Amino acid sequence: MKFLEYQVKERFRAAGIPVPDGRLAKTPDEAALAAGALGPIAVKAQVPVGGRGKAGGIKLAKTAADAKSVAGEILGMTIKGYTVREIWCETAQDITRELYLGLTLDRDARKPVLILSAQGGMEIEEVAETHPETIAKLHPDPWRGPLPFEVRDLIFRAGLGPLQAQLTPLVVKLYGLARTYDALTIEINPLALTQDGGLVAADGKLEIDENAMFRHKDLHGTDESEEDPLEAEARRRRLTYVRLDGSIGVIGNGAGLVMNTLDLVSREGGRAANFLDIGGGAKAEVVHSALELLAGDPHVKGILINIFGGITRGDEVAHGIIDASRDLNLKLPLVVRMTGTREEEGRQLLREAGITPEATATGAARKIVELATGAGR
Amino acid sequence: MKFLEYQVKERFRAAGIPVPDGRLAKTPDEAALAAGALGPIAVKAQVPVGGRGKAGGIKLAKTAADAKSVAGEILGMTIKGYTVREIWCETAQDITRELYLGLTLDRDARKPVLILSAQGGMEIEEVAETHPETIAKLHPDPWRGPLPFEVRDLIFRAGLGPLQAQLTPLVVKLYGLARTYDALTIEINPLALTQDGGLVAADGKLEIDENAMFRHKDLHGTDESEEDPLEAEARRRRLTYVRLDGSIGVIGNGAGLVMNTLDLVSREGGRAANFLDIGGGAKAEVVHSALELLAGDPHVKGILINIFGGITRGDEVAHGIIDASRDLNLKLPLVVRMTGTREEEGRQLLREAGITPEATATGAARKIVELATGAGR
Amino acid sequence: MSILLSKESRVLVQGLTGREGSFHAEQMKAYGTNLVAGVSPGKGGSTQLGIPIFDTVVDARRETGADVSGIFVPAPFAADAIMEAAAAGIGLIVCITEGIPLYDMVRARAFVAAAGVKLIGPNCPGLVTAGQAKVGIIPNHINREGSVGIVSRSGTLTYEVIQGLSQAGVGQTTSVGIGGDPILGLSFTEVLRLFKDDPATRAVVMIGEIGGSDEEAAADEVISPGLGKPVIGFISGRTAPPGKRMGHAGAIISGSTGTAASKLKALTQAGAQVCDTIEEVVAAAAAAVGQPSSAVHR
Amino acid sequence: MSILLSKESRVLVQGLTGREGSFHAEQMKAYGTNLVAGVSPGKGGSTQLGIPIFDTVVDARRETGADVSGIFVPAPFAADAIMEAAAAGIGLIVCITEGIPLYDMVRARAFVAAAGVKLIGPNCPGLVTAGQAKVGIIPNHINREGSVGIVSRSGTLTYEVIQGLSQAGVGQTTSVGIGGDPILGLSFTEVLRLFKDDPATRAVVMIGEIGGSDEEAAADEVISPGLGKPVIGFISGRTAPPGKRMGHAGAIISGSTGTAASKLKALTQAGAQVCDTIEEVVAAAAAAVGQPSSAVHR
Repeated sequence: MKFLEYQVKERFRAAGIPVPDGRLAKTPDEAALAAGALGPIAVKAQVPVGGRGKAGGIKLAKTAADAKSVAGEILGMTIKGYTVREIWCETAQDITRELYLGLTLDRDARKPVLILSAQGGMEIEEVAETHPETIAKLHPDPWRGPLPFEVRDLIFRAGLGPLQAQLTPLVVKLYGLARTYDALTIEINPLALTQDGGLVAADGKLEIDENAMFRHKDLHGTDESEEDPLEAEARRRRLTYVRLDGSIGVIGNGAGLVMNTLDLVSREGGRAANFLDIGGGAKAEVVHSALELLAGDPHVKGILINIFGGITRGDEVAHGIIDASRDLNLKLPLVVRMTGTREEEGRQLLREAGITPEATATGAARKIVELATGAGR
Repeated sequence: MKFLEYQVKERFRAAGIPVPDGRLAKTPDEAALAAGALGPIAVKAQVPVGGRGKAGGIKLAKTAADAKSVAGEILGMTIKGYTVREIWCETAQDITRELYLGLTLDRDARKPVLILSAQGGMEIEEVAETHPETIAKLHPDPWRGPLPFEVRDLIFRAGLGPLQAQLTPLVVKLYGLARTYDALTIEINPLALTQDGGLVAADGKLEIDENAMFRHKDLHGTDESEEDPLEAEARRRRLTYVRLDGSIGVIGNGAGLVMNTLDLVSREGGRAANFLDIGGGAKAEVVHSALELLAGDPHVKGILINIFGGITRGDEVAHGIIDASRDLNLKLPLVVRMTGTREEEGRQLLREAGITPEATATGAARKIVELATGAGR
Repeated sequence: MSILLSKESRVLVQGLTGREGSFHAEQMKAYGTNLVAGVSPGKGGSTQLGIPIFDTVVDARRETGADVSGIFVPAPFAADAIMEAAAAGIGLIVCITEGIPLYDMVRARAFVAAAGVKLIGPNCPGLVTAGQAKVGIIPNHINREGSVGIVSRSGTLTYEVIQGLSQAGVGQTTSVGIGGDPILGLSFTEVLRLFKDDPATRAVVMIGEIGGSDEEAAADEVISPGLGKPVIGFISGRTAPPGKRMGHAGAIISGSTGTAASKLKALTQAGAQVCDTIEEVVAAAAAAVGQPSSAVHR
Repeated sequence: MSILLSKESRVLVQGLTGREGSFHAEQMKAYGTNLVAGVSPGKGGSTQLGIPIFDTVVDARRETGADVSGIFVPAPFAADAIMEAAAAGIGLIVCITEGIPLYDMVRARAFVAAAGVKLIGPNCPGLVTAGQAKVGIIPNHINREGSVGIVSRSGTLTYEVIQGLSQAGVGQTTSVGIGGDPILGLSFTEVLRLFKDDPATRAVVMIGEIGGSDEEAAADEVISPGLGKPVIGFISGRTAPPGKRMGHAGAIISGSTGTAASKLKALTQAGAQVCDTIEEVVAAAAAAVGQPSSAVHR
């Protein structure tokens, strides 16, 4: 689960990480009021994606009149598919230097990693690529968290020694927030050094581990309305779904199997409309729910189901598919590749119901590409 | 720093540890009101010492009239030197079994230790002595704290398996409180199993590490008014002071040196009025402050100062003592044993000021016992 | 011969009295696994499937000498179960549970590493030593005794490979699903080292996928120096989108590693035979053990 | 010969630029200690007492090869300083700071133990190897080279014993104040083992006090099996009140150990020569090394 900038900053503020003063606005008039109260402000589109600045979603306003006009431009904009409905109006900062401070999971190290750089801002990824020596990292012990001496060492390694007294508690607080919210990623970028020598979180990101949501029930739905509606619906159905830009709906059990199915569709000249994993042990209701989800997506021109029947028997899975496609009155081309326990019985049932069964995943991928695009090979 | 029962229970409640409903009362009428609101209550004297029950400081009251009369008896009582000014009126519990749950520091293990017993209540120390097998212990790793599986194991070892689901979170919360408050000791005794199968903290103790008070500035003085006034004054002066029951005031630098001085006083037939450690590196102001404290204690009939001059020079220490006894217009017998750097110069100064200097600690102890009690040997 | 698990392994199941645990414990028993104990706090003293249930792993280990544990407890409690097994001295822990919070898992992983214990998973299908024993959820009937070792990050793709090989008449020594989570116990490197030292294993199939750089690490650390037997590699996710990028931080950490291209290149350069489809993997493995595949039929 | 510290030890001081740190570092240097570095975060690159100051212990160790650290930082930061030294690979850490919160100290103690490093203190006077080097605050002029080893929980009583011995013409090898806090680094047992193996030490004075059971443990673990040289024991606090009893919990944990009686009995039974006063300790040590004490004069 991701948060919008202003939601992240609320949490930063509560944790004692300095942020600029700001107000949320939903209309140009509210933005004007904010500028009246705060003075010169930055007006920032609240969308859960990067690249807002380049897309024109961040503008400065010196006066209330400026703020009203700028807010009028930004509200209603579409940025990477997200309509701007809220803007964050915050005191414009006099920034002398942009640092980067973030935490994510380093899967190779099997630990969280804190990242600090004196070269923050929009180009941090390029900096990491071209000048890796300017990026200092710390892998805190997951039980102890970052110890003060480790944080000091990180800061000195990043060449930020003179800011040590200010930065040390900030790093510790950021890690604390990450733990509190089970953050997969938490970032302050830029972490701005202002004219008066203070540090302030000029922008922030926070993404929460979905697996830990049982510890954060109060956070459910905080920003769901801002997400891709199909992804939000998939989440409600507890399906692992990622929207892609092709036309062939793909359903499978197991992430590796689904990814492999996407690869096979691609090999056969098609493009998948999604990644949809119904998890190990395919059950009839889950197949039903997944089919329903894809059937509602106008981009989907055909559906490929790839199931390995392990514990569950092939004939049961076949019944699930047949019932679902009948209940949904599915008109789209549907190809099923099913293997494992009682695969022959399953295939027979599918054939009888008028659904194309395929024995191999490669064959199934070829078939659905033919059917969905009319382009055989 | 210790807390009173009701202060401990407020903290238990905030941490999610169940406690009986209760109200603090300072007059019999308030106790009557509490009984009116709560029904049958236990009226409990709020003093920072054990053994209240035996001293008559805890009584049951079924009605408001009972409560008023019982409160009248308890308020104003003196228990181990503490006058009862507040009473805690709490819903009387229907207790079927008394357990014990506590945490302290195990200095031999160099770790905190959680202690759980199915045989709680007043006699827990005797139980520990006579039936050690009924006492289950867990030394949590100080970084990880008690892990759920370790707590379950503790509970099963204590023979309390059937209460495991209720007890596990309680143990974890108690440890959390201990960490939050830097507790030297935290106890729930008895941890009461009630008629309806619930667990409730029927009494509680909490003592905070003085060394960690810089993390708990908001707690300063919470219960200072309840303490021995001389100990409270010593604390304000940042002296390590413990009141004893003899007549010879003892001042020294270093805990071991002071303890040894007490031993020597005892060997010579005297009894010390206190333990007072002014710390390593005796400074004139500190000596002054310590002398002033003891001079104000009516039990003190003579004062023995035992100083090892390490870094500080003996003549400086002597000047400090001379100035202080003059400023305070000290009439009590005063014996000083001073050794270390420039000890001879120091002794000469003392002699000139009319203060008895002694070369050996044994000799000094003998001398002050003579002077203070008139009983030579 | 085999790796990690054999007929002699004394297996306990944590969460045996749960729905998943009891179903799969029964399957494990049916496969011939030497199942000696179950652990369910509060149910100690009872029996299920004819197996004694204990309150704690310590009790179970003391009473039955269990040395392997399969974990089927729900995600919020699974990291604790892993640590309980490690603290009790269980030598091999297999955690099937999926959906364990990452911070729980990094802590459990550090705990297990400090205890010097082997962990497989979590979010994995477990392992089977064909014809001997199984801990986990790999379907019983697809396995066949033979000489191919399998190590895989994907559950269902593992089943596909096992089934493909068995149908082609090519059996397996041990098939290990190491799991698909970001934070794992045994890595490809560690499992491949075990296969290297197992004389019964004559070829190894390694099924990787995008993300992390364990495949690259295995290529460098153990395949390139020489395994002494053929390695057939496969990487799924070649056309998957970059996926959930973890902000800038993820990119800073992973750089260009973790992509299918990076993994395929590393495996090829290290001398593994890299295949494009599961059908090709089966054929290559069959050829490697001198048993021309009759598969890719149907 | 000596234990723990010698002329060759390369000593750094954490908190050297502070008031206490700079004063005592100067004394240490004056005693002949090979003081190679100071650490004060933010002051790296400067010098004090002619010694280079570094921002971190890692830097100091890399640049100067320091292997012993004396810690003089204020209590709220001292546990962190201990861990910094341990993580940087310092072999002997001497923490003078008093008043460290107990929870900070149990964590630092566990950290140090895991790192396999020696810690003396906290709340201790440190140690002197007479005529060679000093880390801590034991007054320089009272030490004299010789053959008695001293280990003590009390600071000022240590000074008394050292001074008493020196005035009686009896010198010391190494005098170690292990500190008076409830949570300590090296115990009596560990220091006595070092003295056992030090040929230059011909007798050992051990100054204990009430509380804990480290004296009893030392009696059992190292004095009773035989140290190969005389041990002169002393316990202060015989008439001290039970003191701040930590509720029931403290009593449950300590039972009857920790009292002066328990310690005196354990030492006597183990074969130590137990004395009643410091004057007797001095006389006994002098006699043990064959140098009849001229002390207890004045």
